[in-house]
Order: sequence, then C-alpha cells, then structure tokens
Amino acid sequence: MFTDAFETFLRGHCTPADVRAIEAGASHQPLWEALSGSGFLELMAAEEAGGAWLDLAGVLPMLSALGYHSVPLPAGQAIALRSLLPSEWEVPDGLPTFAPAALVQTDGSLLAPRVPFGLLAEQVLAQWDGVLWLLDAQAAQRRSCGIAHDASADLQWDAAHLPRHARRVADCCGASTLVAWGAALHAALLAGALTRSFELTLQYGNERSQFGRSIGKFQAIQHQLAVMAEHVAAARMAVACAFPAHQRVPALLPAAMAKARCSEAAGLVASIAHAVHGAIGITEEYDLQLSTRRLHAWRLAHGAETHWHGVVGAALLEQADTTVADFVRELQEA
Amino acid sequence: MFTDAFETFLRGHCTPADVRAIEAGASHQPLWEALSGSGFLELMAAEEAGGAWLDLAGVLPMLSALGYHSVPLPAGQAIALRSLLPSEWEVPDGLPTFAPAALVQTDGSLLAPRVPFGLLAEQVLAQWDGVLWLLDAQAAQRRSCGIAHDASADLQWDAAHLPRHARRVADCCGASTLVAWGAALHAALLAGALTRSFELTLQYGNERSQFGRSIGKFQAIQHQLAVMAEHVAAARMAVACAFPAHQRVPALLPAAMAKARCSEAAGLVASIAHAVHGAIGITEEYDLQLSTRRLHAWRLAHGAETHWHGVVGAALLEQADTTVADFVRELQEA
Amino acid sequence: MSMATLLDHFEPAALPAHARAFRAEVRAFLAQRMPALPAERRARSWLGFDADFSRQLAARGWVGVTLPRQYGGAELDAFSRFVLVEELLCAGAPVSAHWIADRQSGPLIHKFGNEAQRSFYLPRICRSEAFFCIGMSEPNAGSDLASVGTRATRGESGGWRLNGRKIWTTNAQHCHYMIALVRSCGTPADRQQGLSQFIVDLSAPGVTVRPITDLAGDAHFSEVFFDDVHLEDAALIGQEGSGWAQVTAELAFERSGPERIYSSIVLLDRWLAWLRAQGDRRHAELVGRLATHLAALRGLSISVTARLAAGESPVVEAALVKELGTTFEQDIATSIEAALGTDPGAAIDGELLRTCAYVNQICPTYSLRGGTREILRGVIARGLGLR
Amino acid sequence: MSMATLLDHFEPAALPAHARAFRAEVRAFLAQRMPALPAERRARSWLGFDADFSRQLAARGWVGVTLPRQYGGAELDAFSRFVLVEELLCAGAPVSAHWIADRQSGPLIHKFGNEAQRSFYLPRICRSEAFFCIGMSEPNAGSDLASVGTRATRGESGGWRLNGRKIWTTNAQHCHYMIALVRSCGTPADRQQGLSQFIVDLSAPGVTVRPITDLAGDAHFSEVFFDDVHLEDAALIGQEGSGWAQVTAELAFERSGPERIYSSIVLLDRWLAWLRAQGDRRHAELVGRLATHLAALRGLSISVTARLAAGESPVVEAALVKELGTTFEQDIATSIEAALGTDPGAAIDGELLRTCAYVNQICPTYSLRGGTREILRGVIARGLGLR
Repeated sequence: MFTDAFETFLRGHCTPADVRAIEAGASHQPLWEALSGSGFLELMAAEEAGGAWLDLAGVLPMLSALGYHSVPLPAGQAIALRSLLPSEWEVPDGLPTFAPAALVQTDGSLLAPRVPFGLLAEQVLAQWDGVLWLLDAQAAQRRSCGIAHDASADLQWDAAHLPRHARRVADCCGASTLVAWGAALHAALLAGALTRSFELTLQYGNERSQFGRSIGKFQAIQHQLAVMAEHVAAARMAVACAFPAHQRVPALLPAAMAKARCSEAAGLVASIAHAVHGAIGITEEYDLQLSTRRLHAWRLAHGAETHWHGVVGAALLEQADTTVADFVRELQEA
Repeated sequence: MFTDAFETFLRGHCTPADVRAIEAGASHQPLWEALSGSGFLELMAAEEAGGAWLDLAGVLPMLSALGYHSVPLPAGQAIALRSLLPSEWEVPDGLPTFAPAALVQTDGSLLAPRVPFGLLAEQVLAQWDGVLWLLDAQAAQRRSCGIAHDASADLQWDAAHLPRHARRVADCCGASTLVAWGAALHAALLAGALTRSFELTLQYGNERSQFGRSIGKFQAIQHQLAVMAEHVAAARMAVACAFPAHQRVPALLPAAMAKARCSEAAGLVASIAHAVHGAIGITEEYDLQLSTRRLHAWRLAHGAETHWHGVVGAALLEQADTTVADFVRELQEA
Repeated sequence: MSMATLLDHFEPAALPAHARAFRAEVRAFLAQRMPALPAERRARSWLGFDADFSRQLAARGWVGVTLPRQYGGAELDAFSRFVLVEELLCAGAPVSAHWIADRQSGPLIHKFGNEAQRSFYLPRICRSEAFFCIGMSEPNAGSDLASVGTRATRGESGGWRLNGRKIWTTNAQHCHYMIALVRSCGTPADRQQGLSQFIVDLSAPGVTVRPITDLAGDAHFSEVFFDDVHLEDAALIGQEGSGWAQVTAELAFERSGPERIYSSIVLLDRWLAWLRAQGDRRHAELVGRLATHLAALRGLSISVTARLAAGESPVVEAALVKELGTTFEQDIATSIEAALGTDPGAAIDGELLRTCAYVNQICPTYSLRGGTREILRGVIARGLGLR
Repeated sequence: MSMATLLDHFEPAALPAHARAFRAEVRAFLAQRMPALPAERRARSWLGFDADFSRQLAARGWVGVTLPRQYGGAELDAFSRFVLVEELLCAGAPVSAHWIADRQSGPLIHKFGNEAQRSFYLPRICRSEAFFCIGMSEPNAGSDLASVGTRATRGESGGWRLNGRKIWTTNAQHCHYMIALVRSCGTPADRQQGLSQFIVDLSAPGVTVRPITDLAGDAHFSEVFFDDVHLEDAALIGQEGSGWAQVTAELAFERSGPERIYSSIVLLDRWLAWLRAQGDRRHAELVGRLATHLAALRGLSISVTARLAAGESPVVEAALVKELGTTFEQDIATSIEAALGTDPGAAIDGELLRTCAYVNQICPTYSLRGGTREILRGVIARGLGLR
C-alpha cells in the first residue's frame, strides 16, 4: 500500500526532468519538502512519532523505488535514520547522510571519505571507536570527489570544532550496524537502478530497428538481454535476503552479500545497457545515463564487491567444518 | 627448415592414436627413441655436441608443435635442458623434466610438488638455495596428482639418499633461470594446444549442421569463435615475445607474461571449444580432449596466471615513475 | 510475459517448517548410508552410479518422490523435494541409478501413461528396481531435438518395429528402460510433427548399448542402437503424435530443479577445507564471491520451487536459474583451478587436485544437459518478448 | 582467409631503429608543449579539443603524417606513426582538433580526391588550419551505415543541394569541414548503391550544428543539420556513386591504429602512481594482468603496423586487435573502479576518483566508434570463413 503511493508520489515529484534540474543546480528544497511533508521518510519511525514502524521487508520497495527513479536526494538515508536514532530523539532537520567510514587523523581532525551526498548533506551519521555519532555537516570542509552531478564528497572536521558538532547517538547499536545499513541501503538503490537500466534496454531492443528489423531479433542482442535479466534477478534476490520481515536493521553478512551481488551486477549491466543502446545511451538527454551513472557511483559507495566479497569469504573461512551450502542456508533461514 | 621437418616427424610418429596408446599405458620407448634418434632434441645443443645452437626464436616453433600434437613425453624439457647444462656435460640418458619448485622438508627430505611428467621422468632438473641440481627421479617416491592419463606427480627424495641422487649442475645460472624456462616452455606448449583447439572448433563450426544450417552461421557461434581467435592470437603473441632471437634462455618477466596470458586463454578457449562442440567434444574418441585436457593441466603447471600476474605486477609497482607503456616497451625492446 | 513480469516472478520465498524439519531426516539417512567416497568420486554425483545406494534410498521411501503413495511414491511436495535434492547433491551422493526415473520418467509415465503403465512401472521405479534413461538426442542432431530420425513403424500383426539410434544417454548400460522420442510417421523434415514416445525395454532383442568413454576416463554416456526391435502396442506412452508436446513438458521438469546450482559444490567444499587447514586467507575474496553467488542462486531456486509448489509451470524462470546456475558451477571450476595455480611450489593434496581436474574437465557438460546456453538464452529472450 | 592464415598473419615484429629514435623527438616535444592538465582532462585524449596544441604539433610537422611532403605532410612510415600516436595517447594529449583530418580525411582526400582538392585541403590540414569531422552516422541508423537518408540532389545550374542530417559527429562545432556520406541517387532501400562522399564547408548557409551533451557533461559529439545547403561540383570527392567503397577503405584506416589499446591508459598510470604512493601491493595481480594484456596487444598492434608498412591492407587483423583492444580498455575502467571500492574507508585523492568515474562513464563509446563489437566480430567471423 505504501509502495504504490510512493511510486505515485515519485512519478509526480521526481520525474527525469526534476532529477536533471536538481543535478544541474536548481534548488532541491521543493522536492525535499515534498518528501518530508509526504510522511514517507517517517515509515520506519515509531507510530507514536508519526511513523509506521515498518520492518526491512516493508521498507525495501520504497528504497528500491528511490534507485529506480534516480532520486537525487538522500531520502533513503533519511528513512533508515529513523531505525537508528533512539526513539526519544527528535529527528534533526535537513538532509542526512551516512559516512562509509570516519577516520581520526593525526592532527585530531576527523575525515569521512567519499560520503554519498556529502556536498548537500546537513547531518552525517558516522561511527568510530564503537560509538555512533551525528555530525553537523555544515561545520565540515567538503571536497567534491565525483564528476558530473555526483554529490559525493570528502568531509573533514577540525579537531577544534569537532566536539561542538558531534552528538553522541548511542553505544548500544552493534559494531557493524551503520556499516550494514550503508551497504544494504545502497544495494536496495542499486536494485532499483539495475531494474530501470534493464527496462530501458529491453524496451530499446524491442523498438529500435537496424538492418531492417528490430535489434532485439539479433541473437547477439537477445543473449545480452538474457544475461542482463539473469544478473538483475540475482541482484534483486540478494537484496531481498538482506531485508527480511520482522527486522528493522540489516544484519552484516546478508547486507554484505546484497551489496556485493548488486555491485558486481552494476558494472556488467551498465556495460550491456550501453552496448545495446549504442551512442544514444551516453547522451545527457536520454534517460539511461540517470541510471547508469548511479550504477557506477553506487557500486563504489560504501564499498564495492571487492570489499564485501572479502568480508563474506573471511566469515565463511572462519567457520570450521561449515559447508558453503550450510553457511548460505543458515543466513537465509536465520 | 627444422620446423617443417619436425612437423613431418610428429605427423608420422605422434598421431592422435599414438598419443592415446601411450596415455593408455603402451610403452613410450619407441616414440622416445625416435625423438632421440631424430636429433631434434639436440637443437639447442652446441654444434660440437651435435646440436644446432638454436636460439629461443628458432626453437619456439618446435616447442609449440609439441603442444599442438599433444606429445605425451617431455620432449620440450629435453630440448630446453641442452641450453641449461654446462657444455662439457654429457646429456644424461632418459626422460628429463623440470621441477616447478623443490622444498626441503623438516625431515631433510626434498619434495618437488606437481612435477609435469613426474610419473615417467628419469631425470629432474630442480633448483634450490640458488643452485641448479640434476636429480635421479628413479630414487624418488612418486605420488600421482592428476587424473586420466595426466603423468604429473609429487616427487620426494629421502634425506638419506639425496646426496647420492643429486648432481650439482651450476651456481652460475641466474636465480630465476629454471623458473623462467618452466614458464616459457609451458607457455609455448599452451600456444600449440590453444591453436589446435581453435582449429578443431572452427572446423566443427563450419562442418556441423543443426536446425538446417551449419552452426557457424549462427551469430552466437560466430561471436564465440571470434573471441577465441582473439585470445589465441594474443596468447601466441605473448609467447613470441618471450622467445626472442639471439637469446638461449628466457628472461623472467617476458616468460611470466607469456605463461600468464596463455594460462588465462586456456580456461576460456577450453570452455568455448567445448561449448561449440557440444557433447561430442567430451568423448574420449574425439580428438578435442587431447588438447583441452592439456590446456587445463598446463594452465596449472609451473604456476597459473594468478601466480604470474602477481610477479609481473610486483615488478611494475617496484619501478617508481615508470608508466605501464614504458614498462611493456622496455621489455619488448630489450 | 513482459520483462517486469519476469523479474517480479522471482518473489523471495522461505522453505516452510515441514521442509526444514525434513532436512534432519535426510541428513540422518546420509550419515548412515552414504558410502565413504573420496571427493573426486563424490564430485561425479549426478553421474555416479550405485544401484545399492539407490535401493537403500528407495527403501527409505525417497525414490519416486513426486509420485502418489498408491504407486509407492512419497508424494513429497516441491519444498521437501528441494531439500532432499539439495542434501543429496551437497553430499555428492551417487544418485545416477534412479535419478532419471525419479525426476523425469516417473512423472512422465504418471502424467501421460495409462493405468496399466502406471501400475507396472511406477512401483518398480519407487523400489529402485526399474532404472530409466532418456532417448532424446541423436547423432548429428545436437540441440535440434526435433530432427528425430529413429523410427517406429507399425508391425503387420500389431505392435511396432523400432530402428535407429540414440546418443548421450546417461548410463544406458545399467538401465532397464529408455523412454525414447521417435518418429512414428512422416520424415525428419516434418520436425515436431509425427513424433511419439515409447518405453523401450533395453534387454529386448535388437537393442545394443555402446558405452561412450569420456575425457575423464568414465563411461557415463552411451549410444543405443535399435535394430528392428519389437515393441508391443503397450510401449507407446501418451498419445501417438504427441511426443513433442510431452517432451517439452518433460524438459520443463528437468530444468527447474536445484541441482542446477550444485554440480561443483563438492569441489568448492573440498577446497574450503584445504584453505582452512592451511590457514590460507588470501582467497577470501573469491570464497566470498562464490558464497554470494550461491546465496542469490539458492534464493532464486527456492522462489521457482515455490511456484512449482503453487502448481504453476515456471518454464522461463527455470531456464533463467539454470543458465545462471551452470555459469556458477563452471565458474567454481575455473576459479579454483586458477587459485590452485597461485603457488606453483605449494604441496597440495592429491584428492583436491584430482577433484579439481575432474570437475574442470567434465563441467562443459553442465551447460549441455537439459539445453545448451544458446537454447536457454533463447527461452529467456522469448520470455522477454524478444522473439 | 583460412583460420590458420589469420593467426599466422600476426607475425612478431619489432619497431625499426629509426622509429625508436623518433620516440625521443616526440617526447622532447611533449615535455615542452604538452599543456599541464589533470589526469581527468588527459583521460579525454581523443576527445580533448585544443586547437593551439594541434597547431604546435603542425608547426613541428606532425599533422598530416601520412601525406606527401609536397602537400606539407610528414610522409612518416607506419612505424613512426605508431610511435607518434603511442606517445600522444599515453601522454593524454588533447588531439581531437586535428585527429580526424590527420587519420582519415587527409588520407581519403589524398587517395580519392582530384589534384585541386589535394592542393587546397591537404596543406591546410598539415598546418592545422582545416579541422575535419566525419558524417557517416544518421539518426536511427546505428551500425547500419548503408541506410543513408541524407540526400544530395543536382542543382539546375550545376552543383548540388544537400538536405538531411548527420549525428555522433565528433566536435563538429569546432570543425571547418565534414566529409559526409550521402545519397546522390536512389532511396535508402538501395542501401550501398547510389552513395557519394562530399566535403561540406560547415560555415556554409543552411548548416546547423547542435552539440550533444554527454553523460559526463562534455559536448564532444554533435548533430549536424543540412537545410538546402549548396555544394559546388568540386565538393564531390572521388567518384559519384562510389561512396560506399570509399567509406569502407576509410574505416579500414580508422580501425588499424594503436589507439585502440590506449584509451584508458591515463587512468591506469594514474592509479599505479597512487598505489606506489600508498605502498599498496595488494593489487599486484590486477596490475600484472593489465600489463600482460597490454604487452600482448602492443605486440599484435605492431604486427598489424608491419603489415601496413609492407603495403598490405590487414582489415581482419585490425578488427581483431580493435575488438580485443577495446575490451582491454573497458576492462581497465571496470577493474580499477572495483579496486578503488576495496576500501570504503580509504581517503583516495579526488583526481584519481574523477578520472576513474569519467573513464567508466565514457568507455562504452570505445566499442562504438569505428564499429560496434557485433560489427567487428562479424568481420572476424567473415575472415574465418564463417559467413
């Protein structure tokens, strides 16, 4: 029920034209206010705080829809934030984001490298030394680290100002909670962008003619679309396994698998999508780039498959006498 | 000139039927004696020792022909041996082979793991502690480590008997000489087996009909054969770069690249060859298996691409300020 | 089916409680009855023939698992079947003897046979007394199953005379029966028209089985020659002339099982044990990739199983899982081969090396049995509306 | 050409001494004249437009390198050209302004033009005063170049009227001329028949250039509209109706160059510098794979160069190297992206990240320009006798 309503909301408020305008520098405030006003950002909040106390399975379709529609704002982080803040907290205003890592430098400053939406964010959730902190992004130096409308940035807080701008959220959450959420969220976003890239490519294959017939009739194109479908299906399934019902915070290993599987598919799907589309696909005016730019950015965000495969593999190797099938099954039946 | 004569020799003495018979347990002596008697094994030996003092470029076609014809004996090792033994030595009788590594165990015994032709060899050239040794294989315990006609084996010499069965060849050769020869030789063998696998597959694609036309008319088959041709061409070129004129012992990095490029192609070419052939390709009676079994075995022998890529990469990273193009060019123009 | 529909068909599903509980029973059985075999033998799984093991499994009630109890079947639902097959394959159990009868021939006879055929064959299948093989492929036909040349002609005094040959038949030399797709009227140019299926008693006069040795030295495949073999009228299964439709249904059973992801699993587990014994963590990324791929595949496979359990016929979905699954199975083989080549000087135990060599040599067949890559991608493309 | 012939055509070749010596000259020039650009700009190479740099290169005598000295050309042989191009691309020099004129348009005019055309255009090309672009693709045509709809009709008082449009033209907004493939008789259904090539002055009335912004925010491509553009008779290049044969020859020039392996090289070198600065050796295997692939490709490319130097026309060989080369260029992009994602917590410098992002976004074009993967594999398959 939320899903259909959210789809309708995004089709109305976040069209490809809206995405392009915000990416080109138009104010994001109208969209953000519409999102905030819609109540969708509160879905994971407690009912007494105006939320719906949704579990992971319930919220997944909304997160994937953000990826599908290339929403250029950290709405996913805002939704997930509600599952991480203590219930007695008032959710802070403004655009939030998650820091993939936070490193205390030798001069005492704090560096958060490659923060998604780092150029726009007003609040950054970050974890170091086993504590979850909420940082004021507006007190940080920001250095863009993307190209062409990618809002990711390195954020750095001076040692002197850090105490004033960091608010201790909790010790209570598990050591890997934020890490798992960052991975799971970007896996869900990738699932949406993968689906959209595939739809555009399939549609193009069916509609575009060349050498006197639709290109989808060529065996080579059919095979590429079949392979694409396989990888999108696998990626979506991996994501679904990381968003089970009755849980409100992703577990590390399923999130690791989801992010790994989606990141791996991202490179392949972007490559096939562009190969099938030909030159039209790399133009700004055609919508494919809205999705494939994000496939590349999100493949990297919070760690690519190279990182997460290593996490999964180390965990499996640690478990003496566990077969790979048992390892997988126990995660899926947990 | 030697090349054509050697081709003729192999077509006469080492037909697929001959290979099958020896693999099935028939005596290899007649073939070995024919090889020895032909003089081809002496090509790298000095002219005063009855050889032709061939350089690497000169001997490469013969080594690749051994791979092309699936010669089931260590003729390549025998040819290379002549470039490694001091000129005053008499070349020992019997089948020689090269140990990829030789490890002194805690009990003082010497272990040479996964020695190609280890089940058949009479002499093993091995290197440890910077010294090149010739070992009597008949004094070793042999443990087969292959399946279905693969003659590779772990060889182990007791500490007590080792001194009697090891003859010091030289300190003079560079630390990596045997290592480089092992890689280069198996790259050359792979180049031959890759070529043969490709020829069989192309021929099959042209001759075999299905759904009313030759399968080579299907776009998917054409693309697979095109990809195969690309990888075989690249592998052969990498091998040629490791066998330059005016040198008689391969250099480490070109040998590393050759073995890596051929090993990588081996997996891919074997896979495409079998996919195109369908079920007939995995039968004992069809010749493809003579080549693809060797692609797998030689991919591993003396280190797969996983090993050699690491060697090449470490060397490039060591060279501060060297671009990859300069690194490659300097090797090729050396 | 539109694209969106196809992807949306893969709904996440969990194994229900009864299927989870059933797993413990299967494990207890395997702990007792599974013969002690080295990994290189267990890696043969599908192709490993052990009539005694199949009979023990039958005695436990687990052969003919989809068949009704009245014929001795287990009437397991799709989820329990998934668990049984998953456990057998992960253990590397030698299931070849009863495998085809259990998965294809039994269901085919049940679906298309008459009562006499059911009563005769199904109980024998469920007791592992009747082993079946499939006669679809013919020499020079490859994936083009419709180009059937083997011919059944009506005899003057009733019955049929069978002439021709079939190839790539699994373990025909050990089987009692073949269900053969043959031409009962017309010519090969008629393609799908005029085909019928017959149950052929392989001990009948005129039947010759020639085992085909494969590149690994096994003889799991064979060629079967029919020289004027007499068939009773009762040998015809289903409708005369409906052979093509029946075979299509049979292939759909064949392609949807979980075994399409587990063919190399014995090798993977054997390699993991070796890495753990060595304390080698350098391959953690590869290990993690393979585990991650398996997790997604298993999720997809259970999702297809849930559709089967719901009485649907998820042909395109099954083709997609099989294509991805055989890619995974072959990826395991080639990746572990590469990993073992990382250290040319390492002393690696022979069992692991032989298992790796065997799986690498035989794994091209994974993308042949039940449809080549080209065939399956064509099925998916059709499901996507491209053809 | 049989298969054996094709593979045997890749004979190892070494650059001759004069070409090796020439490299030092090119390096000295670049050390002085190459503008200081960050890696993310140098990564644009082929697409980087810098008229001033092109004029300095022309002043040094290195534009129009294949053209005879009488027209101001350098008459470099194929080996020296290889060295020049290799050095320019490895440096990430902004060569787009003169690139097409140097490699395609100049040789085309020299081969098919009349003396008046040669005398007019070639010296201007060699002085970097005339920049050219190519008018082959049309909207909705994709790889199907023969489906040309742009039309030149004979004027009543001589000359031609040009109507239609071309697309994916590199930097047309900065170019002086386009060599356009247009239909001079018949209809698009006539395919290769009735096509001709014209040199179109892009400043002529009726020509409109619309730059096309790409996904990286650049406007390197453009669409060019012709609205009743008047062309003199002298604008026809070569024979009327021979346009297809001429374009085929032109594409063969285009596909055989060494630039088909170096498009991502700036990214690779930038990443190596980063790894060295970090003392990070974990990616040695990937580094080694990329270096190994480059070595084989460079060997193949020099081998094709030797055939060109010998006056041959190695069309199939060049297609093979290009297909493998663009695969390598795209592999660099995606592999380095993955490697940079190994440590989500690492602080990586922005220049490397931006270079990586740019190359990953633009690299799909590497397998479009000069023929898609499908087209090139088709050329190879034909060379193998399959079609």
